[in-house]
Amino acid sequence: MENNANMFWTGLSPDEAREALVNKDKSMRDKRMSLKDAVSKFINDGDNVGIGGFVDVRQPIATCHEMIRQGFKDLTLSFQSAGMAPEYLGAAMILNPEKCNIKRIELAYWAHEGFGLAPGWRYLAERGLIDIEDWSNYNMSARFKAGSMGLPFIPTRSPLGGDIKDTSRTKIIDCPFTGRKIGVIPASNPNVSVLHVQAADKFGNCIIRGTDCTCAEIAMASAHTIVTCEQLVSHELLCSNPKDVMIPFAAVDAVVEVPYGAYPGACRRHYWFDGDHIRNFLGLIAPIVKGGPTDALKAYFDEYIYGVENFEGFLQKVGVKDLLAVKALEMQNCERLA
Amino acid sequence: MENNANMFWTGLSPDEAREALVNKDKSMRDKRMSLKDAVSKFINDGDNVGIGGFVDVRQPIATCHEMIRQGFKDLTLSFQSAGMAPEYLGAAMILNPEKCNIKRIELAYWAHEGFGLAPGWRYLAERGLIDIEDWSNYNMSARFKAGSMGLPFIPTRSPLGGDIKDTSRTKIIDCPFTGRKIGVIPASNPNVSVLHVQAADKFGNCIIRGTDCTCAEIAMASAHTIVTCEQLVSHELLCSNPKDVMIPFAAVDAVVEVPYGAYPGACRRHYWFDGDHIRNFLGLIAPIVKGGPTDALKAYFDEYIYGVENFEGFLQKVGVKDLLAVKALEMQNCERLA
Amino acid sequence: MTASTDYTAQEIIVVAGSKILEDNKIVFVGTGLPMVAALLANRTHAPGLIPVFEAGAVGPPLRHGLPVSVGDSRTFTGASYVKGLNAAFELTQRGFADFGFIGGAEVDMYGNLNSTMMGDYPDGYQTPKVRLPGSGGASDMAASCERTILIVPHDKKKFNQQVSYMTSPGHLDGSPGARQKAGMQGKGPYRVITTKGICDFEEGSNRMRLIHTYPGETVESIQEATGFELLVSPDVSEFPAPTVEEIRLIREEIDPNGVFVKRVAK
Amino acid sequence: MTASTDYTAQEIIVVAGSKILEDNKIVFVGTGLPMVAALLANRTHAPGLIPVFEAGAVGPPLRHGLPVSVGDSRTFTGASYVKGLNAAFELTQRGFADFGFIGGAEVDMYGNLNSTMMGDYPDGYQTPKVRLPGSGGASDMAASCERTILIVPHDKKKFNQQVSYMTSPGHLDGSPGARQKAGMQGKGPYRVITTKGICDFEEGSNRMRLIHTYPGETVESIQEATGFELLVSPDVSEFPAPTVEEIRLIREEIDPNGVFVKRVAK
Repeated sequence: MENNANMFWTGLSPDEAREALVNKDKSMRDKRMSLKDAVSKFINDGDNVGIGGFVDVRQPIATCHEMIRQGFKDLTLSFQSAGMAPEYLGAAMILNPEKCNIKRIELAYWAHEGFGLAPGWRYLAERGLIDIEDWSNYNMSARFKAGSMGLPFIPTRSPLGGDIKDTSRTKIIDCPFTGRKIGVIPASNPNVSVLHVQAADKFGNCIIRGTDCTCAEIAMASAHTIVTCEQLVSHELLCSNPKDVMIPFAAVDAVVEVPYGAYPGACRRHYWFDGDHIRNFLGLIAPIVKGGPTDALKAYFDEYIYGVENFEGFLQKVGVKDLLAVKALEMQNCERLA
Repeated sequence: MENNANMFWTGLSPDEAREALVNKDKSMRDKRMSLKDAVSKFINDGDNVGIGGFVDVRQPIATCHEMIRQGFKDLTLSFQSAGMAPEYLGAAMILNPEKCNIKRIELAYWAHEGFGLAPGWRYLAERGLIDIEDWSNYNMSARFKAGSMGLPFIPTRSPLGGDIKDTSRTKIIDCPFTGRKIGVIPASNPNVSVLHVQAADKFGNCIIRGTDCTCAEIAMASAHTIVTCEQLVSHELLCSNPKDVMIPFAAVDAVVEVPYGAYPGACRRHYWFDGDHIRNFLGLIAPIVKGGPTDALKAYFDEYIYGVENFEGFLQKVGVKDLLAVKALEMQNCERLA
Repeated sequence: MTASTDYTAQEIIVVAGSKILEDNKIVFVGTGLPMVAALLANRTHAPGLIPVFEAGAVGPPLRHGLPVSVGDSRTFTGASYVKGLNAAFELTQRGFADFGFIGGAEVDMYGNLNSTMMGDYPDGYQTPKVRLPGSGGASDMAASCERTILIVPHDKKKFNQQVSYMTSPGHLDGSPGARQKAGMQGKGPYRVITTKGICDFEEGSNRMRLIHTYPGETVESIQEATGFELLVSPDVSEFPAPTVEEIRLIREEIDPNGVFVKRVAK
Repeated sequence: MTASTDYTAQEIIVVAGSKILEDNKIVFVGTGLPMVAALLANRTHAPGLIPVFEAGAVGPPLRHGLPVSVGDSRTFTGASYVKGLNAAFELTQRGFADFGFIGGAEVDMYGNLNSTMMGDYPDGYQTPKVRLPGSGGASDMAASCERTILIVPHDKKKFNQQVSYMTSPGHLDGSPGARQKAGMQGKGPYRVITTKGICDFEEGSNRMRLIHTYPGETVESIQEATGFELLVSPDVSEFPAPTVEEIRLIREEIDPNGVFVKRVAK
């Protein structure tokens, strides 16, 4: 609030975002690498990180686990509505703020809808450990969209009337054509975005099933993008109907095949939510908000994140039974022959 | 130019466009009707008509023929780049300005790329018979986009620097966030839009193959939309992959199955251009630009448009040979098993 | 149409919400009880109701079970149109959404909602006493749906003279044309559904006004639970108890696992 | 690499255009000769060239014949990404297009192009002497591609001190930072390919400068055909005649029907 009302850029300014793309190698080349390498290469301390997905749908969970293993400092997280991605990152900060540190969050919503509120959010916010900038889902989506369009701002009616306009960098102007009031909000151009999608080719072309969320806009707005995917397939198959491609290769820097990469969240056509895993995890953080001990949360991190080499190690800990169960649930939502 | 530099709304103002939608029956109901009824019901004298397609791709030719048969007065035509749609409408005005009358054109381009310049355009413009407002392709597309988003304007960098900003209703403002100059252009909300697509269901959900052009934005921006389609299919088939749907039913008012409805232009997966028919038609107008007689053009209209009941009658005049030829050409561009 | 004698506060909210939804209208559905109410309306008097979910689904038949998220796979199967958040909110900003259906943690007499924070605003914005999830799409719906239906549990602490933070603007300060003057679109809050009754907003003053009391409640008991002076409609009436069939639909077909409709006895 | 002795003015334009395009770069391709040049580059030194067409296709392999329109079906088959005009221009405005390749009917010494009208501007804007097709996407490319390559037939009436109408802004008045001051992005015009030679723009003055003369032309013959004073690079050199193989590719494989490359003898 103190400074949100004044204008400043987090991530890249519009001119910097343009220059980043102009100077980038945008060729159609093989971008496959390990998630370890992708996180180490493209996520730097101090970055503004755009997070894809929506609440617990298609969140880049595997990438968040890897970020936690490598540690991060002074990050700004930018998203519309998120669930387990910031919950993991935030819990890592609760346990060890030296190793994992979030400086600021620009968001519309952090909770888990049917699975409950976000204790990590309450902990960080109520203790004043992070800068907060509230927006709405459309505000944040439109900010990424402005960034993806190469515009410094975009008009929207959403911030009119309420308090969001006063606690964010929104400005209310008189429309140059109608004279009526309208909101204008600054573009968001993250340094890097982290996304999970259903399918990609090695060049980074991506297919998304179900909601696109705001993933394409985030990727196009960011200077760099790390994509994890359920299936890495041939360019010919992926682009057999080019209109299915939601993110073009030129917007992507790293492609990593990570099956179940959004688990315990959901990924259309592949798996539904693991509500028990999510609720259990939230239950480990909730007592800490009220001053309780961190032991149980630490044990989870030691077993599931720090105690494994990579996301496949995490999935091994989760076990086949739970993975098959969420797969079976999704097959009921969206029946398909293999 | 005289008044383009001052602000006024053609079609609907943003507030009127909102009210039109609010008061409209947006239910999922059967919208099939004859093209005759659709044109008679939804296109009124004085309307701003948004025209879909791009140059000679997926232009709503069948609808333009029907408009000519019924006559039109004081229309404003709005499009990015168009070819045969305004060429037919403009030629009808050359022949009989009492019956068919265009008042104004807001456009980026009117010609035929590889098939040549547009003599209808030269005739109307050079004689000062219509108001002209020049934009660029992105300007016009973005104006429809702003209209479809419910915004009164949208920023774009395109009009900066050149003369378009001075002959259109563009304004150049200082960006409220960067302080740098940026263009803002007013939304376009046509009274009615006319579009041709590959497939639709009876509710008006539309699938577009190849370029979307700016069709979805035009449909969503307009108060009413007439869709002609190559194939009218069941709702279940059309929406079997909902992500293929580019225009949702609520934006559409009339659905008419018109095979070859963009002929002699092209329609991906169905037929390629009939270059000979296009060039022949342009050749009938070209001499009139230089003051030549209108007989040959009149003969074309009498035979192909006024002399037939509907577009199927036109296709019968064209004949099977030419229709099969353009179909065969497209099968080379885009091979598919039926 | 036997009246149920065994229903919970959340269940009557769902029934009330569903009855307000008109057939063949487009309703932008927020997460939680609004989803259950939209499903109930669809299964009863409004088979032509068209739900829109902010994650992008337009017009799904919702035959695969209750979504637990507005981005849930269950909202997409059979939908007419699926894009992402920008597309859904642009539809709304354009005027396609007849109703928006939203919840909040706190409401004032003009239908302004808070789902951001409890505490000392503006000074304590960065250190809230209780940090709530945030707007999500609620403020977008409030700003751009033609009419909004609000769901707020009835409690003196939640029906306040002034909300801690105005996340989702309603009738603002209630003055005539306040929304228009602020640059907003739409007619704003239309109904408030609480755990005790149903309110509309008085024309002119734009103040919350009781129009229906639930069985077991009175005008007085509801005023007692409200932190501001509630207007009362001259035609105030009792809202009928849900029918046995409505409760069966909710419990057995729509939310059999109690994802949103908790089985706390009334 | 035998030099051709039988090529047309349009053919050498195509060859010159193709040589300027760098491999693995993204080029926004306007209609006409730029399409032929992009195809030739792709078939020769730049197999990794990524064409973008304003109607929406990104990165098509272009193996189904020469498109006659930038919205042609032939631009879509095998593309990596296909949306519509807004998406293509937004990519460009964002900074994805390394080069834009455009034509015009008239150009000035700062690379400002006209494709709107000939006549008395501004007074005669509504009654032009000759009405041209209009900007199409040219002014968008001029405003937002990082660098632009211009194609203009060389003729004293077309290389003018001042263009009738500035459709596609180049270096504007040539003053340092003129584009930035106008709010524009990108470095602006990079090369001008004419029917007589190739120009760049002098650093500092941003004035058009001859760098290559085609066979049969001299600095003098080109200045003679130019309506303003053309600067001449100290390193001005002859552009080699197209090779037999380049001409064969254009005539037999790329544009066998002479859609854009007309068979008028030089």
